[in-house]
Amino acid sequence: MMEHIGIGFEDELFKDVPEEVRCHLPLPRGMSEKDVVAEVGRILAKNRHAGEVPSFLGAGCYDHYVPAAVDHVISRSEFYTSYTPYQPEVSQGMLQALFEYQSHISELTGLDAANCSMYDGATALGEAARMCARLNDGNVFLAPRAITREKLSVLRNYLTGTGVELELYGWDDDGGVDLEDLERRVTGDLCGLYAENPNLFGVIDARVPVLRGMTDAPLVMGVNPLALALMRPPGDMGADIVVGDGQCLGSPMNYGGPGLGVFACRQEHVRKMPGRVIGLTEDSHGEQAFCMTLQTREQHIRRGRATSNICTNVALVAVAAAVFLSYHGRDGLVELAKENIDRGRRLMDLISDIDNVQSPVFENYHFNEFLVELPVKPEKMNGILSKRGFQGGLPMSAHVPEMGDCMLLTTTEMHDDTVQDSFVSVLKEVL
Amino acid sequence: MMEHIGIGFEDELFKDVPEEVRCHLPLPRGMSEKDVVAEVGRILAKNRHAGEVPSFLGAGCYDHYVPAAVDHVISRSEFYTSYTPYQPEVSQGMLQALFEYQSHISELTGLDAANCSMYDGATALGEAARMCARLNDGNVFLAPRAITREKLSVLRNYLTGTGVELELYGWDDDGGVDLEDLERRVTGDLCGLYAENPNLFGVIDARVPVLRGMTDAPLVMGVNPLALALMRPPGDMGADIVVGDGQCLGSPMNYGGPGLGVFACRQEHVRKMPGRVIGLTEDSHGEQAFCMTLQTREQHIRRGRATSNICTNVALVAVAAAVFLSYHGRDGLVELAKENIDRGRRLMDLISDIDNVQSPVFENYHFNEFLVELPVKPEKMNGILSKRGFQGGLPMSAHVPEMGDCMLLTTTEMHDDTVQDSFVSVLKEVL
Amino acid sequence: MRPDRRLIMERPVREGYPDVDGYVPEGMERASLHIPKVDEPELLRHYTALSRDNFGTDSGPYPLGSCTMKHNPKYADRLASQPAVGRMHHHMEEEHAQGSLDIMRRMERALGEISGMDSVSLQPSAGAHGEYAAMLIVKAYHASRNEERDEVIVPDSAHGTNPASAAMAGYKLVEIPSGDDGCVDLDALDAALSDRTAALMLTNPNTLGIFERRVKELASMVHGKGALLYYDGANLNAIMGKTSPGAMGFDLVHFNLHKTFATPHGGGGPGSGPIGVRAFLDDFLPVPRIIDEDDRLALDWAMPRSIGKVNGAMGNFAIVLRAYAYILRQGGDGLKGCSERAVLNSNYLKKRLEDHYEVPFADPRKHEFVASARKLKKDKGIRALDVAKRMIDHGIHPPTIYFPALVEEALMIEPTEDETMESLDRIADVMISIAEEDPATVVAAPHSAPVGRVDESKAVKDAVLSYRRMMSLREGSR
Amino acid sequence: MRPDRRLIMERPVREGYPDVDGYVPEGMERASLHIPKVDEPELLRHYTALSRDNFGTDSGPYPLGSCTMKHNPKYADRLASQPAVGRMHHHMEEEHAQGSLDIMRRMERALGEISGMDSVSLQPSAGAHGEYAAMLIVKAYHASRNEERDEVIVPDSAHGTNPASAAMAGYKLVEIPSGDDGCVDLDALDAALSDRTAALMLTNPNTLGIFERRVKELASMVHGKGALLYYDGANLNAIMGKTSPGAMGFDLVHFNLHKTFATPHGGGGPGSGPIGVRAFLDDFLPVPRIIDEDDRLALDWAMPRSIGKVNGAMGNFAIVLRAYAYILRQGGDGLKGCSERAVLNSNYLKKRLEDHYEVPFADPRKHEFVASARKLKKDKGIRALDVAKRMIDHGIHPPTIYFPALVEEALMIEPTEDETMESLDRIADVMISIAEEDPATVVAAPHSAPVGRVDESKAVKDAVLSYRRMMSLREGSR
Ligand SMILES: Cc1ncc(COP(=O)(O)O)c(C=O)c1O
Ligand SMILES: Cc1ncc(COP(=O)(O)O)c(C=O)c1O
Repeated sequence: MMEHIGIGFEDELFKDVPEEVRCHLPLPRGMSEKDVVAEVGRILAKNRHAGEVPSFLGAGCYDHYVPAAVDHVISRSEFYTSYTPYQPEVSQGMLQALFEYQSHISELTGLDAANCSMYDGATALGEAARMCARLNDGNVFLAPRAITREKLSVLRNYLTGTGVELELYGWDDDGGVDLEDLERRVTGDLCGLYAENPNLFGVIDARVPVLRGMTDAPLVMGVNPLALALMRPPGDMGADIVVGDGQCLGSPMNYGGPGLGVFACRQEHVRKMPGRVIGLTEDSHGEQAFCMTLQTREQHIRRGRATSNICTNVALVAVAAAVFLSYHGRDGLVELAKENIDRGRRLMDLISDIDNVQSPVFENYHFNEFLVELPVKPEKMNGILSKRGFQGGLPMSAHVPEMGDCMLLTTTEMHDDTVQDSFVSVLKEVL
Repeated sequence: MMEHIGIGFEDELFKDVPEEVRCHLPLPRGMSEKDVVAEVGRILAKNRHAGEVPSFLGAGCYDHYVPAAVDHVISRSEFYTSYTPYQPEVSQGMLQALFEYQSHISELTGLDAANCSMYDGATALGEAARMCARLNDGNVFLAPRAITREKLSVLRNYLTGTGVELELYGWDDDGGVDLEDLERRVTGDLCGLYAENPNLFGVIDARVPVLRGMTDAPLVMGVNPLALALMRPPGDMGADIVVGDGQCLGSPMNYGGPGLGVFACRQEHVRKMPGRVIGLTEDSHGEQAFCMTLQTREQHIRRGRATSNICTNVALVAVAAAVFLSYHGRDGLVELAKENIDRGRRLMDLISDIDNVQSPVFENYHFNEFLVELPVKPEKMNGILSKRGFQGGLPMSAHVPEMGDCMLLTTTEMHDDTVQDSFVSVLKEVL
Repeated sequence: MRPDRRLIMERPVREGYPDVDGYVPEGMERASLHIPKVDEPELLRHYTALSRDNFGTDSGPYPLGSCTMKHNPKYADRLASQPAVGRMHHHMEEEHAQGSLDIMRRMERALGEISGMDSVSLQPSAGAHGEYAAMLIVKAYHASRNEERDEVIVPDSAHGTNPASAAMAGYKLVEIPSGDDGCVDLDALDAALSDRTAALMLTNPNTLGIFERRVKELASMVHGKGALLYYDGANLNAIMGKTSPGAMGFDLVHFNLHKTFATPHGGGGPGSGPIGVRAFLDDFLPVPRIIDEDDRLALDWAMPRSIGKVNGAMGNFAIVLRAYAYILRQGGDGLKGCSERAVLNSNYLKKRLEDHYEVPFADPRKHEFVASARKLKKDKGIRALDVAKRMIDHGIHPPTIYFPALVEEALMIEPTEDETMESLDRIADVMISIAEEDPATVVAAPHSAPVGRVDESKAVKDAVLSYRRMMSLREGSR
Repeated sequence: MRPDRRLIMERPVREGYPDVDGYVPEGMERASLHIPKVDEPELLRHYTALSRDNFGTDSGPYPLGSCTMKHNPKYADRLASQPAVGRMHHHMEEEHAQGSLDIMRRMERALGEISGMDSVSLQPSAGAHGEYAAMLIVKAYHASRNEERDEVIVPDSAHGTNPASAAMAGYKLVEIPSGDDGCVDLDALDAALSDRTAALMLTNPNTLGIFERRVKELASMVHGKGALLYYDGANLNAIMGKTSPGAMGFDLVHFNLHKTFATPHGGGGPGSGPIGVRAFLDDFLPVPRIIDEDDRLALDWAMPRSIGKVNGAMGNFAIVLRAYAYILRQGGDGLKGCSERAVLNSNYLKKRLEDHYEVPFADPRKHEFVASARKLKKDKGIRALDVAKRMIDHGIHPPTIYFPALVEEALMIEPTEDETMESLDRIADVMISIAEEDPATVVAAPHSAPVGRVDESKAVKDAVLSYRRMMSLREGSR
């Protein structure tokens, strides 16, 4: 090949790289596949995963069962070795799968339009806030104070450069929206209002439908897509934009990533939406076909004036969610969601039997997680639990300092009675 | 659907099943996929596999590294959810893959014809003996006394009904064929002669090429296909039939099954061969195509006079072998085979340092396994090793009682220095 | 030819041979081997392309009669692909293998329940292998009673493996014709039975999908002569939870885990063919047997009456495991439901086809039925083979053809419980449209497969089974 | 329409809604949800069929410029699919996550070596996300020095994400044109630079595949004005082991693990876009940082100058892991070899095409080059788009088209190191044959794809993004 292009040695093609910028790559020599697998396996063996050490963490990222069919589909190499479907004629498979994902999200949220993914729930929220700024002149974006530090920080970052200020509102005695506090803060200068349901405390908040009446500014709702199988669609409750993390729909936790940023909005706003969208169309024979559409909103065309800079998203995770949703179907999803509530209630009840522990902190409907108040610092508690072979819940201190003595405990269908019981008996022992 | 066929309830279609034969199925109720996976996982967790407890077992079934590409290919559902390729037009993929497998085996063995698999190495040997009986009038089939009890028993069973007697010949001081013993036994009544190389003792036997000169009866050679990367092809040494287990070519051990029965023979004998074979041909446009061929030898056509009763074989394992062979290619196979010999020699040398242990028992060339003679019963030794976190080698007693104090130790590229060293230091400690 | 259909070995191998000196005895060194190394990108493209030229149950309807092409559930594959399955050697100390042994023990019991047999061995590698093992047991049994019985009776509709397995065990075959109702002709059976009869091999429902109602009568005839009754379990999917070989009076049975219990067919295998027997045949089962020993499971080789071994290890554990997972998932009711739906599907499809294809013999059918293209051939020159090839153009895998031989131009159709009504309608619509189509189109089919109709006689004539042979013929012809 | 292309939700859902009483507050109960349950057999057929209508690198050549469509090695997927990866929550006690943290730490170091940067954060989820994080750092840096700089300079050949990311961070964009040699016009740069300039975003080699030789000079111009120099790492595959962003004088860089380090593109994602910075920008990196603490790894959130977080967790660990495995497999020499072969392949293909397509600008190219169909359009009416669509008929994925905008009718071609010479020849032969073909055939292509040419304007006009919308329009039109 070298002789074909008239060069004698490999480096000749790098003669345009000046000496002054040359450097070496001081990495070790390569390894055989077998050795790589062994070496990485050896390192990963230091992990203690949720199958070994039962975990009570959640807050947006959940240990649900991933059906084998989901894995199988996303392991089809035609899917996962392909690029973004720029050429629709050779990408109908991915395009249709993503259109189906958008359709499922659209059903769940009650909104006609969904994009085919953002990076994760947190960035989806950030993009939603930015979209509000495009839809609206207001200068204040309102979000709940009950929010993870990760989401809060991402949200702040995504508002950089929009000129919009972030303001936080509180919660009430039952863990739902503090309507009075909110009322005070909703002014004519509102750019957008964000509420989560279920919220960080795991509470399913009956007050959220009221929000629509409080402002004309865009309303953003944060959801758990699985919980939506039981709940009125946010679109019906007046949401303009719905965001959430879809990792719970058929993807492993993966130490937090990739997630799946769910993003849906009203049809009338699609042209202000961030991210890639797949649209229905026809081919030259008039047959149904799909393609990426509304691309003039996007960075590769609109460049500096794009609705977002996003390019690579998490398409394959969206396909996993689509398969997961069809695998369960409506009735299966309802079952699974109920099972998660039942599991939560069981754990809540067991723990409420322990003296000195308030479980749950808020008397209200919950999904699969709830706050408990402990007589010891949650961080300390987790250290103790670790030694006993458990990964405890999320201490609130770093997220909602006012609730510093509380821990968010999450349970899913992956916890059977035995796991819950032994966890509770360890709690009893150490408290 | 029921109304379409005019029935009112499911059991109506079973009205032809008389009451007197009716029964119930007293199995427990079904479980969810998640629960099945958890339950089976729980049971399997009682296993201590070679990744947890280093194992020194071999004797036909080996713990080699399976490249991820191999798994990926055989996980393509078009392959693994298909049936035997009766309809060549929709089975070209499987047919070609199997033709490629046959071709690789043909190269390795130096014989022009190979079938596309028998169940495993033991049944391949049984079928080879039966094929000898078809090729030849003799009444005695000669096999080595150094053979696993499994193979011996299968061989005996496969000779049932042929009228052929099984006779066993011995080994010499260096672990190779005892030519004198053999000479004595080779008579005009010979139906077939079987020899293994490497043999049960792991010995690569320089005397095997001599066998061709001793008889006109069919010569069957048992091989380790991986070792063949270094060795003269048996076809060149006069073998009429070559058999072996191809599990070592890219398949896990799976507690012994499925294996891969390798079976090759001279072109002139293909019509006497057992099992399915894929042949080259053309389609109606004159393009290269493949199909199952020589089916008139087979049970579905020839019924009671078929060359074998085999129907389902282990096609997918053969495809894995084909992928494995191309993944490594000639040079990679040579490397891998050498590495296995080097590993064996290293272990042999380390052990020979231990007092009271003879390692190896036979001074000769070995592949990846060799006999050691221990001062304690091998069975007892294995019990001790178990407690120390090792799975020892194969005690000879049940297989070759004369060698009852010996243990066959197998090592592969999966054992790094650390594993070998710690094994040897435990041996030292306990001996 | 599409570049991705080139044979993988049509690539060069570097000249010379790597140095192997000192690794094998002198004079034994290899000097050539044509196996090109193919880098992963090209390797994957090659085999991905090949896979795309193959049709599996994940590709579409696969109503291949007698083969029970069920969907292969993905959880079973997931379970089988862990090191606790793969990295287990069958010679391991039993204490290391308690998990595998426990799965096997549970599976033996589950199969016992399903079949009504007392003991089960998981050792045989496939259905035919199970038949063979069973014939060895029949032989050992009669020998143990010092009876000389050298004949096995097989109906003409039996699967080819039945006679082949009996013959392999050294038996003389006695074939009996089917009666007008497609069932065993009991008179013919009576005539065939004698004190030379070692066994009768039967499947019920038979290969026509017809349930042999007089099976009890038949059983007592066979037993009356001191012979054993063998059940070919390939058709078990029709009757689970309704009846069982045990209830029908059979003495031995094989299972096809790769049919009834949804493990992958793998393009031809691996499968698994456990056998079950009544208690009086227990002692003859292959070794080793799984037994209880001090609170754990152990392997017992000390069975003096055992036939010994039919497989080099313990059977196809990786397949057994998948099937066990499937049985757990279904449970008793689920398995019964499978049989009910399989039979319903088959009868529905039969009904839909009846006006367009001859379907000999009376109702009802079980999980499969045999249609005939006899009239089609006579009227329009369209043979069963042509119908089959034309179905390919519609994305449907053809049925089994020309089996059983007692039906002319047979199309043996088994939709299994996994097809939806919509999919059954699609199969029916396609088959009906073919019956009504221009014969010229049909006999030239397939038109949209990866290749045109394949010349099977040329393959037989040339008998080229390897690249090596292909090249040496090519060189020879230069 | 092929039955397997029907939308999966075109199936019925049972009437009524399952009882959800007592699970959510009164008045919040859901009453309808159109998500049909699809049994596994049908589910698998549906998605298997869809996958077969999709083209990936395992399907054939994929010379998509700027996208670095390397082969995705299977061992990386195998490693990523174990529970020690999947069942890890990012809020876990650090002591439970030492394995994940160790992988991340090693990966940070490896990327530091490769890029010549002092510190690396793995948090950004993709390339554009890395750019955005970097722009936030630029902002925080200047703010920390109380400098008000509100402009970012971007060459006209930059990838769209560059200006978009800068704009998202609130910067004004200053676009500078490329010079006649395809490189940054240093005079234009000089004119654009001012004390308002926060940063210049650049990739080198640039999107034309041309190495900006005067990069050092350029760097000192930028630094001279107190601005920062940002490296878009999407083109890193061209230079590994030869030079590095650090050696060239860049201050910040992002990586596309899904390009340079062979992780799957997943049909659009997930990817991973770590960023690297020089030591003086260290403090600004996202939290948490991985630190050593008492013999183990820990997460440090106490970084007061940090920009905070850009991702809800720790980045895309499952992708980082794959890339780390790839780096281990290649080693330093291997990565250098990748770059060498990528550049060789690109130059070879360019050479083969040169006589048939215009390839503006001078030699040599790095890992990609941009050809133009300008003449073809003028002479025969064949546009870049038509060439692309026609390539599909030959089983080759089209190159990137109409980017960069400065080349008319651009075809941006990046074969990567994974194509063999044979495969490069095939791409060349196909492209050459298209240039010589009857234009009528070309402009009507593709002819053998799963669908005909897709009407993209209709999609824009209708903006139907969901089944729900599709059905409500359908009902509306009745
Ligand atoms: C009725 C019947 N019996 C026996 C067999 C043989 O089973 P196997 O292919 O597993 O050897 C088959 C398989 O085709 C069959 O259909
Ligand atoms: C040159 C260049 N820069 C940046 C990006 C953005 O990377 P990502 O798609 O990972 O966000 C790309 C990807 O297309 C690219 O080609």
